[in-house]
Amino acid sequence: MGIMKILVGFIILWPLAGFLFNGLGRNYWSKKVIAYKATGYIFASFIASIFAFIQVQNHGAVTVRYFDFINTDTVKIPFDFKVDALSSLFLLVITGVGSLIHLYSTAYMKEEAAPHYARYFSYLNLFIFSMLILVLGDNYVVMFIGWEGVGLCSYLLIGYWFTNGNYNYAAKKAFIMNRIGDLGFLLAIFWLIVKLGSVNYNEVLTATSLTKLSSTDISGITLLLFVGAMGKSAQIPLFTWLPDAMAGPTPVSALIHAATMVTAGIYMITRSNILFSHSELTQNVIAIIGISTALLAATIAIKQNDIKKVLAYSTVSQLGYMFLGLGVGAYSGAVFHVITHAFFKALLFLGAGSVIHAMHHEQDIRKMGGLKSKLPITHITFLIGCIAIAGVPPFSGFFSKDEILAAAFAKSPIYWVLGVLGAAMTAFYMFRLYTTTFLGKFRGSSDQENHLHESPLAMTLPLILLAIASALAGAIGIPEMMGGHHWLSHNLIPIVGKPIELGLSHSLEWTLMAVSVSIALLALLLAISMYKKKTDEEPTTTLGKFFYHKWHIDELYNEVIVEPLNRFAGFLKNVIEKQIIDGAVNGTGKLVQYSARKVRLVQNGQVGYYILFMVAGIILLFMIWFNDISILLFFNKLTKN
Amino acid sequence: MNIVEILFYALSVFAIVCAIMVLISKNPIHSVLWLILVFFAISGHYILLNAQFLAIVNIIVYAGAIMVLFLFVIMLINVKKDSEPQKQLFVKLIGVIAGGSFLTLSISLVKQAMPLVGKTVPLKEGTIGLIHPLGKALFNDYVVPFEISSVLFLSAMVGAVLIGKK
Amino acid sequence: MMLVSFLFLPVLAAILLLFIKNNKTAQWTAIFFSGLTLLVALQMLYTPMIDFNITWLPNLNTRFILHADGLSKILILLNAISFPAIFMATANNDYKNRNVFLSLLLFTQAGLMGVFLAGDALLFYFFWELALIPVYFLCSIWGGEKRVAVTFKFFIYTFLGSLLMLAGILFLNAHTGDHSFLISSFIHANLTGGQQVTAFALFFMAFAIKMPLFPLHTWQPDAYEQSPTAVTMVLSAVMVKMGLYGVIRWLMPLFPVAFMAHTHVVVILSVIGILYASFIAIRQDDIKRLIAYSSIAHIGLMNAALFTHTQIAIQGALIQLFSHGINVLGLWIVADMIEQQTGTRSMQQMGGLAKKQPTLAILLVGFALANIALPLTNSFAGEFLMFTGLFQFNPWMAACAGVSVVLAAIYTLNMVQKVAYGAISEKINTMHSPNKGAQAVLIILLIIVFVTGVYPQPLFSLTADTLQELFVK
Amino acid sequence: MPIQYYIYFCLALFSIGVVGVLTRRNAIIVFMCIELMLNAVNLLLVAFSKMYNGLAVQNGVANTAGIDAQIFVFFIMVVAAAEVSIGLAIIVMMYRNTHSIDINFLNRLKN
Amino acid sequence: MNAIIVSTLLGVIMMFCSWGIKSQQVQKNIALIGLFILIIANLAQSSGWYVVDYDTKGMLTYSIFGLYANTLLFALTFIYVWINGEEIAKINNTSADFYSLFFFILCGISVLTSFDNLLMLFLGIEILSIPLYILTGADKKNMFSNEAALKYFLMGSFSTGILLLGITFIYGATGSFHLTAPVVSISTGFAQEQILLSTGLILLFAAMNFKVSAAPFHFWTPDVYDGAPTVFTSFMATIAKAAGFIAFINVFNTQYKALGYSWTLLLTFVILSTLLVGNIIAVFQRSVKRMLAYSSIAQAGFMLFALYGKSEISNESILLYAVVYSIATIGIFAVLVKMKENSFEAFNGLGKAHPLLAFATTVFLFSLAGIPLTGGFFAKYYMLSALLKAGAGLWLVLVAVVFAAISIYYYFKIIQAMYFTAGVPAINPLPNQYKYQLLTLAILLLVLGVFPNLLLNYLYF
Repeated sequence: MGIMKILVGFIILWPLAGFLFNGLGRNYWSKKVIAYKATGYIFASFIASIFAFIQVQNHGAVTVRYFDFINTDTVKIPFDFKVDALSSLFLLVITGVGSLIHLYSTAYMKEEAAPHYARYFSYLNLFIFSMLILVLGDNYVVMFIGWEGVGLCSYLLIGYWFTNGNYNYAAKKAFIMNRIGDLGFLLAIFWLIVKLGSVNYNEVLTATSLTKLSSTDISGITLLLFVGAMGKSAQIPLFTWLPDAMAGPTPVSALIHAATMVTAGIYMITRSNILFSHSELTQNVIAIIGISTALLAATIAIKQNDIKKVLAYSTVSQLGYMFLGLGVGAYSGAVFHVITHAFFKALLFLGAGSVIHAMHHEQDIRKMGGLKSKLPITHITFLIGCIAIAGVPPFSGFFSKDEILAAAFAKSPIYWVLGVLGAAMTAFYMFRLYTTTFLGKFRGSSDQENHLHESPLAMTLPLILLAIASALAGAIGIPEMMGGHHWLSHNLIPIVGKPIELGLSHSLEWTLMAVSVSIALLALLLAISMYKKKTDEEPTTTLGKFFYHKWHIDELYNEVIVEPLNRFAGFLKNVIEKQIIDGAVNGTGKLVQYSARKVRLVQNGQVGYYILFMVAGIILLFMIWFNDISILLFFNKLTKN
Repeated sequence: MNIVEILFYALSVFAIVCAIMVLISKNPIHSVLWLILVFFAISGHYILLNAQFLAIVNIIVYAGAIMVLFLFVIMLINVKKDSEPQKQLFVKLIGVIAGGSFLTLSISLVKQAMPLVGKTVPLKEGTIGLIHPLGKALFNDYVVPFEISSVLFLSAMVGAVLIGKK
Repeated sequence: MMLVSFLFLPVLAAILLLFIKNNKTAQWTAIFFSGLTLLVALQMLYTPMIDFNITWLPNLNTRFILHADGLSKILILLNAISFPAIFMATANNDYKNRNVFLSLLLFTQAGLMGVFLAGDALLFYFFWELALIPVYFLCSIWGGEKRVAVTFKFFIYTFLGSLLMLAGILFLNAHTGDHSFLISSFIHANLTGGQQVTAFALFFMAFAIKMPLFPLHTWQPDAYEQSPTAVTMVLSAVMVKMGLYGVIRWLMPLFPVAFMAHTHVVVILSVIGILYASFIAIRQDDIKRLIAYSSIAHIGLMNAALFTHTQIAIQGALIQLFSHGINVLGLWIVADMIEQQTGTRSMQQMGGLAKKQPTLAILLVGFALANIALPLTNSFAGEFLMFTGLFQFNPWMAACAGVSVVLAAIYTLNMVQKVAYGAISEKINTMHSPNKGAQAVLIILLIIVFVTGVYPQPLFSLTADTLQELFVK
Repeated sequence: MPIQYYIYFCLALFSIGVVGVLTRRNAIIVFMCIELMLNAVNLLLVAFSKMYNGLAVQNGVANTAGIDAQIFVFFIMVVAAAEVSIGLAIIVMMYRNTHSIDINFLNRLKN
Repeated sequence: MNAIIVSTLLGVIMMFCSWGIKSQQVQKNIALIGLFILIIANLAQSSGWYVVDYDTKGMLTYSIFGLYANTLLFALTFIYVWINGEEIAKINNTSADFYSLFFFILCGISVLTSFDNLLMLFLGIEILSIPLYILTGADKKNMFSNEAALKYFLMGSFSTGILLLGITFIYGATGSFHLTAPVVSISTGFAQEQILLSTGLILLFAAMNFKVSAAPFHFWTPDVYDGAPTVFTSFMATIAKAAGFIAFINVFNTQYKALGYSWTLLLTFVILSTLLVGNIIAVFQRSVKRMLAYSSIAQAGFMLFALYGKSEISNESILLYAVVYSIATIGIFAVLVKMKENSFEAFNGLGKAHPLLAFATTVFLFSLAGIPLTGGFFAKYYMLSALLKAGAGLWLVLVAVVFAAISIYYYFKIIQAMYFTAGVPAINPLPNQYKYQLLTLAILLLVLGVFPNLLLNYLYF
């Protein structure tokens, strides 16, 4: 307990310290200091994470409490952190990949002026900090704190080059889409508090609490949680922000897509698996949305020409896989894919960054080609990444993807078929990207060609390390069928329970595996052969255009949601507010003035009339006196009604 | 029907006719004269009611002083017969309707007033209208208002002077 | 006696200021006295308060009672923080007759203090008006070009509301056992259900106009836009809290039956208001109007929370009273600094603040984040609890109101984007180095934002007794 | 003589006065009509006075009952005289300035 | 009795002053001293010291309320003369004549606060009215003044006729002019037993409404207030009107029972129409003086609320209201007197040119509008409270409140002109002393706005 308190403190506070240090001192430190401190803090956090991990391995899960966040008569939300198998694993990935990305960034962002450099690193540190809070939190509220925190950081980082309007737009879009998801998450939390009076994992995620919830409750809560996950992990329909998030510096993309942010949704669902397992409905929804997202994004990725866009859609697609895994109950498979994906996607993004760096911020792959010789390290590492993501054994992607596909098959063969299709497309577009970028002839300007150079060590070192990890990470989850031990799923038993028996024979599994791998390989080879010589020009077929334009989803959203809402808001502002509500208020004033203008004419200056009115008044008084009973009755009726 | 009652009716009709004449005569001087006749009729009523003091005062004050004052003023400012433009007909009509409805209203009220049923006014009888009891009452019970009414005259005097001064 | 000093100090300063013609001296006098008030307020947090209770008008049976519980304290603290902050932040603004300006502001402060302290209905009404009248002059003299008409509308609108409340007070007074105005005897007035509803309606109108609650809000954006920003700050940071305070202090205990009977109506109205204001905020180009509508939305949420009558939501609302004040104060100060230096409020003409004035931009972003209740900013805890209570009350309401979380993000980020980001616009380029005092204030406020955001517990403990009072009985 | 007859008669005179006030434009005549109204009231008061006196005499209570009304009439006359003096003074003053006593022209002050 | 005698004597003295003493200042000072003596004399009677201890044979009866009302009205007159003395002198060279008229009016007021007989009511009203007709027409060369005087006179005489007819009917029904409550059972209006009494009371009610300018008998008010010299308008709208109200209450506090349920209805009708007419028409006025005339109608509507209550609180409220309203109105008219024209524009920029004067004006207007911290608030408050305690419906309070909000509209137009509109105020030069006098009034209102008790406690000594 004691040591863990210190460790968790270290893990969390180092990035925070980095944020404050760089954020507040942005005008004072040199770039060198900034870089060292920022990277160093994350690295220190990584070291602490390793110790924490070992501690958990040796002594089991620990909850650490610092103070009460909210402590009232009705609800208690402590600022608790839980270090267990799941979170410690995520800690390693986040801080590990994170520190590599920091290291990479020190070189990548060299051209920035010192204050902005500091700003960049402070955001980055804050990002890590938020993500750590997210995974460490021992209740949903603390998780939500991190959850929103990463949303904020993504906003800040995507809009890092704030003078560019489009980038800001992308940043805003990311934040708002996330917020929509967050709303779902929040509602789920409210629901939990209202029903259970607590949001602590150890009180919510227990069998007793399940008895207090009706099936509607569970479905509702899990669906809302899933909405949260949708936003953060870019699932249909909230995925459009992620490709746009490419507006940020490339290392940021790597951070968002690999180590942090998008994995939050998977983490959360895995964390709450007890609830999710109890709702058939939610699971189906998750699986369907997951696989649809996987396919949708893959089709779009095939037609993109921006190196980062391809990778971005690939991320969306891979996330879809993970959700498929979650939907079919393969929680450890999903986590496994998160980890392997973290490695190879970080690798790919950083590799892409290296390419872009070399190409002087040229991102269109049609203007690249033949970079193999110019950027050897980048090339090799990138290739490893591509192979890993394509699911070619024995690289890491193969194992994780296969685990999900096997579980999907067990649930429904259709999932599997679609999953394999997606895997094939993944292999295709990744190698389309690889081929167009690294093979063939250089297609850029001569000026760019002259300046092509391999990136400095600070950038290549992370590439190399990540490439090694991408290649070997599969080792933590080699299935027993292959003679492995599947350390990961064993490790996660306390959180997700024993893996479900799939009920598939070994031979069937082998067959499935073989089929998927061979289809992926076919697609891979097809891509290489197709793009060895030529590049994609503007698509001509209808379908091609449709994919190229990302299924027109942005336009669709714009037409169906954004514009009508905008018009609605305009209607409220200009018609309802100005004319009806304010009009009623001003109208009352005008009415008084109008009646003043009219009534005063009675006072016409003629004594004769005045006396006439007086006589009439007297007669009126008499009338009232005669009819007092009926008037009284009338009033009584009025007041009664 | 005895003579007193005949006198009552005659005076009443006379007074009302004269009053109407006050309204309809074009010449203001004629109006004044008609009004004086009304006052005389009313004084006649006072005498019928044996309120001799008031009858005399009425003639002296109203017919004698006040109406003469009116005549004076009319002559002073020399209002010609036709100098008063007539009000529009409908204004007159409304005036008559208003007055008429006031009359019918109050008469109908009086008709329904139960306590008045059977009450009569003794004519030619009673001593309270004579100077002696009135004087006694005035200087015993009513001395305070009597004195206070002097204030009224004072203020009227001051006022008349204030306004009348050039 | 300490409670009296909250009234005494501002009034003393206000009177003193009338005789200080020198701008600088006036400024420092105001800051000094309001700072003193703040010190007393801070001291108060840790001291049990003794009621101040003397007779006032014996034949009306009304007493001069000042009473402070957690609710009062938190609002007094907000009030005490706001004024020195406002004085500091607007020190460089060019107000003619500054001493009168400051004096009137201090009168307003005294009025507000009185509202939050009064334990007697008539006294409450008195202070309620006293807070309003100086504002009428402040806005009409020092406001924007349409100031007279707009302020007049504002004044007549709120005055009508408070007159209705006066009618309610009279009505209650006629029904109390001892014909007094004490809250306690009001609570024990023998009212039938129908009478409760009537009196409730009368009080509520006043509060709803003050908050303001949709659809009685149209005075507010205009007034905020046209007022001098120092006054806008007072209005939106502290004054709108009067309505919410009234709901907690008066409506809830006085008319339990009527209150419970109307929870749904009011909550629905509030939720409509939240969404309505949020939508309109999205379309605003004027930065002050944007903040105004955003404020309507936030206040609507607080009101909805109060009317759920769930302990959890009211707890949230209690601390949100404070947090919202701080946030909105920060936003106004930033908006004011921009307006003062660029002479425009149109966000279309802004942009590039982050490049020109990075510190200011950071502060703006900080308050913007607090405005959208990002976790670890002060609004989060409050809004979280309020939404929870709302959910408990009715999940659909919570869901509808929850949409405002997204909408808030949209309009707030729109504002940040238009003001801070992008290329440096012509107007922003004219900005020179910012007012150091204002920046210091902003930094302090931002620190409060984050400290109470990370550790809101002190605020919870401060208001615990009010909650006890409301729910344990 | 039944008291009602007096009341009807006096009300008729009073109403004629009212009609006069309403229909005439000459300020002096209007004023005269007001005097007519006062006279009607006077007569009515005297009639009531006699009525109460008669009742008292019948009951043998006191023979000065009803005298207060006659005193009242006396005061009304007094006041009327004072009023007339003021009224005529005002009319004359008016005439001096405008050379008219038509009340229809009294309409500078309106609305 | 003291007050009546002393005021008459003083009136006579003033009358002769115009002969011997030519200095306006001295005349004013004599008037002030006279008023002071009058107040002392009245107070002396309150504490049981009489000039003449005469049996009034039931004509007058002295209550603490009546005597205290006397004192207050005398004090208001004192304030009025103190402030407006110079202006009065400007109307005519013989201000002593006016002072003597004031004293006669005060005599009438003393009658009206203590009458116990309808004859005294009649006399009192006449003593009050006749000097007012004269004051209205005091500016002899001014056509407006003439017109106002004639209008006032004609309508006033007509209403006297109505009043007398009412009194006659009451006499016919009861056989007495005394104000003892008629022995009647409360019933609905049309009980044949008391038709005559009720008819008389309704006519009396109408006539009294005329005196206090309540709708629909208010028509004279705007024209007369507008046409009369401003100083005298000030007097008419305040002291004379307050006396009318006290007389009104005196009559109907004992007699209203004869009207049964109709009483409430009649009163409600009159109040509502008064509030409506006064407030609504005032909104559209372009002349401040005329606006104030309408506003005084509106204020009368408020004062009529006191007739609802039959309790001590209604006495308290009418006194407080009358005093506060009078102070404020005297003040605002005193400012208006110094303006070169009556339009709202004349006030433009006054806040800058004469801050103290503008401040005082603001307080007066606030008080008229009933804004807290000025006496006007408690005045309105007492009225509404009396209303509720008399068992009237809450809706009536709400209507009153809405009209009070409307009244803000026209009162604040002056404040807007003074402070928020730039310009040069069209104001005659005014001595500093004048400003301080007005400031004193304003402070008085502020004090009453916090401690209305100061005024009311004396009712219970």
